[in-house]
Amino acid sequence: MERIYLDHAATSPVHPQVAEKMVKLLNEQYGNPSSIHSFGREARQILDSARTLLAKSINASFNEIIFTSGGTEADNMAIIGAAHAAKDKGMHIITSSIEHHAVLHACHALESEGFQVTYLPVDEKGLVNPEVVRQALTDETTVVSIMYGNNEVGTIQPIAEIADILKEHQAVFHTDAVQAYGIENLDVKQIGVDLLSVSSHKINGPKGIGFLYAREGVKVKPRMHGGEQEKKRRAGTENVSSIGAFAEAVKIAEETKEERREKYLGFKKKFIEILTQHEVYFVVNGFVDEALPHVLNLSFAGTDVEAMLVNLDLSGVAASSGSACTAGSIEPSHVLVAMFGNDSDRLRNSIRFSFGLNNTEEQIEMAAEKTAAIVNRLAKQ
Amino acid sequence: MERIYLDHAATSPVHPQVAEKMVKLLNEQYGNPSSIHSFGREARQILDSARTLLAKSINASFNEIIFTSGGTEADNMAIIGAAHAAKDKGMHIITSSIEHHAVLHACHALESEGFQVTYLPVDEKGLVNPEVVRQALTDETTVVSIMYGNNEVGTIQPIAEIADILKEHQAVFHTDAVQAYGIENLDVKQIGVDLLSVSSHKINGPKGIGFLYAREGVKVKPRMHGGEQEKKRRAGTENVSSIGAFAEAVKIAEETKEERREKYLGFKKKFIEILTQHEVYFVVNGFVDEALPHVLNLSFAGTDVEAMLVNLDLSGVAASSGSACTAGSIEPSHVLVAMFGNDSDRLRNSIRFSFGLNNTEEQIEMAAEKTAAIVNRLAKQ
Amino acid sequence: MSFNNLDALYRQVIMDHYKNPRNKGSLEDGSLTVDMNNPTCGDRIHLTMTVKDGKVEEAKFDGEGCSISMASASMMTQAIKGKDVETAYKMAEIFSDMMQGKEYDEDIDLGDIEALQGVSKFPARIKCATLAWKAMEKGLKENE
Ligand SMILES: Cc1ncc(COP(=O)(O)O)c(C=O)c1O
Ligand SMILES: Cc1ncc(COP(=O)(O)O)c(C=O)c1O
Ligand code: FES
Ligand code: FES
Repeated sequence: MERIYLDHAATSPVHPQVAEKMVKLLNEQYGNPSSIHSFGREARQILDSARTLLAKSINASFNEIIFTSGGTEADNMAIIGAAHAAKDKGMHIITSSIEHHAVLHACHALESEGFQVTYLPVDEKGLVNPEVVRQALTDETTVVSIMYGNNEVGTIQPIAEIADILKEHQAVFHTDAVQAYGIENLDVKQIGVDLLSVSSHKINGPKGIGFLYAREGVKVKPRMHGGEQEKKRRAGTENVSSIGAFAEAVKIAEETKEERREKYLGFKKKFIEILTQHEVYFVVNGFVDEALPHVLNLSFAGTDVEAMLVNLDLSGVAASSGSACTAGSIEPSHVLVAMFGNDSDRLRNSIRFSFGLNNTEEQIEMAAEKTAAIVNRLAKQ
Repeated sequence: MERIYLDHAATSPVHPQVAEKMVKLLNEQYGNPSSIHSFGREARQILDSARTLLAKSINASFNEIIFTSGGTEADNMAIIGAAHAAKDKGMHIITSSIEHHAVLHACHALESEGFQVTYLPVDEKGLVNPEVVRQALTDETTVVSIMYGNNEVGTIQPIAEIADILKEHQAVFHTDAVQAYGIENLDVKQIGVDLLSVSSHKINGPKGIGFLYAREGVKVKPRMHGGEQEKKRRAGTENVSSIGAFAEAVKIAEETKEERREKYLGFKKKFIEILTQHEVYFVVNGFVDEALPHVLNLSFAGTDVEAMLVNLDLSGVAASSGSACTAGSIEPSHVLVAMFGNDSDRLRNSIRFSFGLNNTEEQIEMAAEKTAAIVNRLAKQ
Repeated sequence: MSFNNLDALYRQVIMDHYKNPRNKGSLEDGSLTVDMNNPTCGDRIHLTMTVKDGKVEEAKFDGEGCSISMASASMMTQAIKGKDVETAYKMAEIFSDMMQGKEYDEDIDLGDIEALQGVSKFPARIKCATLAWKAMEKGLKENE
């Protein structure tokens, strides 16, 4: 049975060219970029050119890119690092209630240190209202963190509008762009953020690498102490081969972005069309069009998420109940709770399909057919 | 000109089998271990078997291994995490003055939070006296961190003796075994430590991965917040391919340990013999025999470390002035300062040669000949 | 005096010999010369002695080594100067026993040397302490 992977928002397959780059680097470039001999200088060059490419991809400059071990570390560094750096200016943080756990749990950690955190509500489409951000601001607010595109429902936030509101305020503005990077056009100058998190494994790069964009002049207290890597902002021997491979993934993502946007949006529409043809009753959580192109979250009345996922898995379709980190547990998604409240059926009957590399139109059709059959069987019971 | 890499303590080439394993995993296993579908379950299996193998390598159990992004993160997590977890029992930390910066700077970060840190002296061979540890202990001490084997001079500390002293004390005992792991026989039950740090790239594994051993029951406050990975102790999507490749490196290291120990010790002796033949005046910093077999740190009277390194580099020999993280700077090594004081000539004329994969007897001979020629030329001036 | 203070005193004696070594230097040509190095650390000693009528007349050392090896060399030269060869051998034997933590003959006065007793607890350093003694034995044997 052909397996169909529709969980690219959880993690994505590594692009063959990226794997090739990785193995080339692993075999040929083993110097430590901090070493002054020729092996070290060669490794440093790989770092430098990767950094240049990544900076360019978001219209940032070379020194504004800090490599991390992934999106979680970038989020933690941004939020905790910026909050600690600005402790003398206040201890109030603003975020939304639909952030990834990397952001929410970093905020909880700050709360346990005495910081105050406001978790902004969203509407039933998962949108944060910029006006509500304005109202939540106080003189004590030092960090605002609102994600760019949501990983569970794909909703894109009005980041530029929020940045506008924050222009005159002391608070630094962070956005978790882990799901948006590589599929949305991100220009940090245009959207006006101070900090932006990215993870490689969501864009067909290797796991365990990512970066934090930190605008020149924005203070972030380092959280990893040791060597003087990353201009003393993040210690630890640089992961040269993963960084080089990550850069390769970014290059490919940039080159194919428009084409992939169109393709995934087509997949969404196809999926919906087939379900409709089979008279499946479903509702879209979030938006279809004005959302991350690769994320489609559907609620199927009368079904149960766990039965759905098991049946999909048995028929070879890999989908998810939301963020992978809590997929193992039966707790309802905090994103759906924020959108629909505690009592909605949707908390227990929503499935996320997310598209990516190697998915074909045929796969989408087959997955939709299978989903329709499963829903129609389960919902009838 | 053949280049000879004698800087394996800075970082080491990836073993071809490890690179092969990595590319296989990158190409075939892209699931997220937190996902419940088949892709996720396969990824989970890779994690599980790697964890089993790593645990066995130090006689620990499965749940005592926490994957990190490398040695620096393991050290930071151990020291800051353990200090924060035991804050109600006291705020005093003991470490040595020859630790890696990952430990020392983590301690500085704690100092800036109000913790008190005692940096123990070492003798001129880089040894910490266990009696001095005993004398430094107070009722407020919560963490003691003494490295297993030093990265600059190779000195091995009396860890088991120190563990014995700490048996009756509340303090948890951490050892940075980044340089010792894979070449020394480490049995956490025998040496009696609570926390132990390891990094993959020092043992021919990929960069950007490592682990912290945390004995069952020992409390370490998580520093990476987000998903529930690593039993909620370290958030972030697991770096499956690097972890699998790391396990491969460990397997090879365990199988070849005895043979490599003998080989590297032979290299040391050969190197010394050739220098002696050429009537080079040198002194060993640290020990030859009872030290890490792969580290040889030599002081050449009348030379200057920078001129030495540049000349060695030009003649194809990659060596180092000590830890790679500070190799770019002209600051004298804190390890040599701790051993010889601030005024010793050795601070400015010591070179670390470190041996590893692919080094041959011929390479060592050639490197020693070249070193002899350079020293004899430079020292005459 | 508590055990700890005794330890501290011994450390003081060792540091004193290390910082102000007795008999540092090299004797003129024609004397017994021994070069020995400690294989575990690469440290070395250059020992020169003159023997006349079965007595060690002069002894000087030079070298590059840790505090224990240099202090031990300083004490050793001090101890054997003026003693007859047999006594020097005997002292080396006693010293070796002391380092191995064995019972040793306490009839001969060792003076400062007793300060090194604690070294026996640090296996890595025993070779440091015995280096100078081994050199002395080697030199006297070669002279026989
Ligand atoms: C929106 C978002 N933020 C952060 C993360 C965490 O990134 P990483 O898995 O690289 O730690 C993820 C994915 O897990 C995500 O989807
Ligand atoms: C003793 C020691 N501790 C910690 C580290 C840091 O490990 P990593 O480079 O994996 O962050 C190193 C090497 O850089 C080391 O030699
Ligand atoms: S979001 Fe308003 S009609 Fe769908
Ligand atoms: S360490 Fe070399 S003689 Fe003591």
